[in-house]
Amino acid sequence: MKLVYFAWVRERIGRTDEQVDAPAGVETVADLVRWLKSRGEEYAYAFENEGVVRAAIDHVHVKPEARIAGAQEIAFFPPMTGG
Amino acid sequence: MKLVYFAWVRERIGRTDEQVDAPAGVETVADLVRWLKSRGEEYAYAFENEGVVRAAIDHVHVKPEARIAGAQEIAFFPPMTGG
Amino acid sequence: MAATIRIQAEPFDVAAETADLTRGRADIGAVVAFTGLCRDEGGRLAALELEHYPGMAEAEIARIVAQAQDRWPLHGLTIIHRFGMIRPGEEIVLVLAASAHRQAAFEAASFLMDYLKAHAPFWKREHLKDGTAGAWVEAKESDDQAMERWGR
Amino acid sequence: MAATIRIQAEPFDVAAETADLTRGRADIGAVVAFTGLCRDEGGRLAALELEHYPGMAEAEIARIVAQAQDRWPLHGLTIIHRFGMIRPGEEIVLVLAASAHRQAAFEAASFLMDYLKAHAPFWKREHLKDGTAGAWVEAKESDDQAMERWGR
Repeated sequence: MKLVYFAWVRERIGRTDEQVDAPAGVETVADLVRWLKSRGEEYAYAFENEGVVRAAIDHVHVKPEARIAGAQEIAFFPPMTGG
Repeated sequence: MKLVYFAWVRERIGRTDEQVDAPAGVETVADLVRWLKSRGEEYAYAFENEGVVRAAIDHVHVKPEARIAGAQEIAFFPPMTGG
Repeated sequence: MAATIRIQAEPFDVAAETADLTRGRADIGAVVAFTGLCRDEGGRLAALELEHYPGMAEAEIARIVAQAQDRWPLHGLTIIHRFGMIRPGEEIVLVLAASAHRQAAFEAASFLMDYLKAHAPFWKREHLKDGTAGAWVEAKESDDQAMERWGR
Repeated sequence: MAATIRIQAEPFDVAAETADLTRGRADIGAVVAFTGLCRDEGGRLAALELEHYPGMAEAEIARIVAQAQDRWPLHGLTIIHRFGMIRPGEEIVLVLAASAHRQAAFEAASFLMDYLKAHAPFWKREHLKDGTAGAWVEAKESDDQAMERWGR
């Protein structure tokens, strides 16, 4: 699946997007975050404060417990500050 | 003092304004309405429903119990429908 | 705070009024513009005729504006109310409220409209498509209630 | 109901958008226009940079618009949100709500702004007068609270 990052999440990870194959057992957004944090410092930094970074699956806001099976694109970003 | 009338109050009374000298004992807006109603059918018609017609003394909304001493201009009109 | 109040027969230009309100300022984060328009009431109406009480209309709106300034941190207000014959689709009233933040601008504009409806000395009469002068528009109880929700 | 949603770098023209929304209609009695502007924060800011999530921004705003249509009897809605570098005094966002009556137009516009602030995928970064890129603007708890007052 494709992961995309925005704002300071993008800056901390150091890329705008990437293609990943999550290992077996990574079933929810929370699992995916836990696995990403294990991949390197930049991910650990981006997700350092539990519950701050928001997620969307295929353009729809989701909670950490949302299942990722079938997702085409999962996005991570800070709380929105538009308007 | 000068009396001025607007909208259907003006139409019922048949004039836009008039100069009156209220007799002794006419001290409040309610007294003035009572006295006007005694002056003719057109006034009785304009003020037929107690409490519907609004009043202003010198451009300020007032209640029926407001005293009229010193007033330059007293206005009578229906509930406002601007905006 | 800049406040503009005008009672006029002529149409107004919302864009020009907004530009006047915000020109040269970088502390305004929110502008709410309310425009009230003449409806044709399902095709029945040819026009609304607006009568007003000259002198008192300006004075009453100035008092309402002073109340809004007391209640919200505003950077500017513009109120324009037309009188005379107004055709369906034409503007009747404009309220512009400018503030640093959106909530003050929304609340002040809504407050001003509720007070204008219930307190400003204007009266509407319908003119019908068949050429006759129709009835005076009756005040709505809901307008008094809308005003009362602002308290005091 | 006509709904226009645009995400663009270019400035917008409130008067032209309002004319598009109301043209040829005589059943609209109220138009509320909210314009959000870039402030200079006491002279500190040279610009705000707005990043967004293309695709999701349009989809999320469409979902918010659908909610507003469910809740209020609206005749038209326009939402335009800019991205890129925006200087103090320039417009960031426009919400236009048209209805027969003022309350629906005011409430829908206020609801749409609260939801845009808290749900639409846009992020602001400050660029300072001294030429440095400043911090990302932090989300305000008051914006979440503003959204929650609409319930469900």
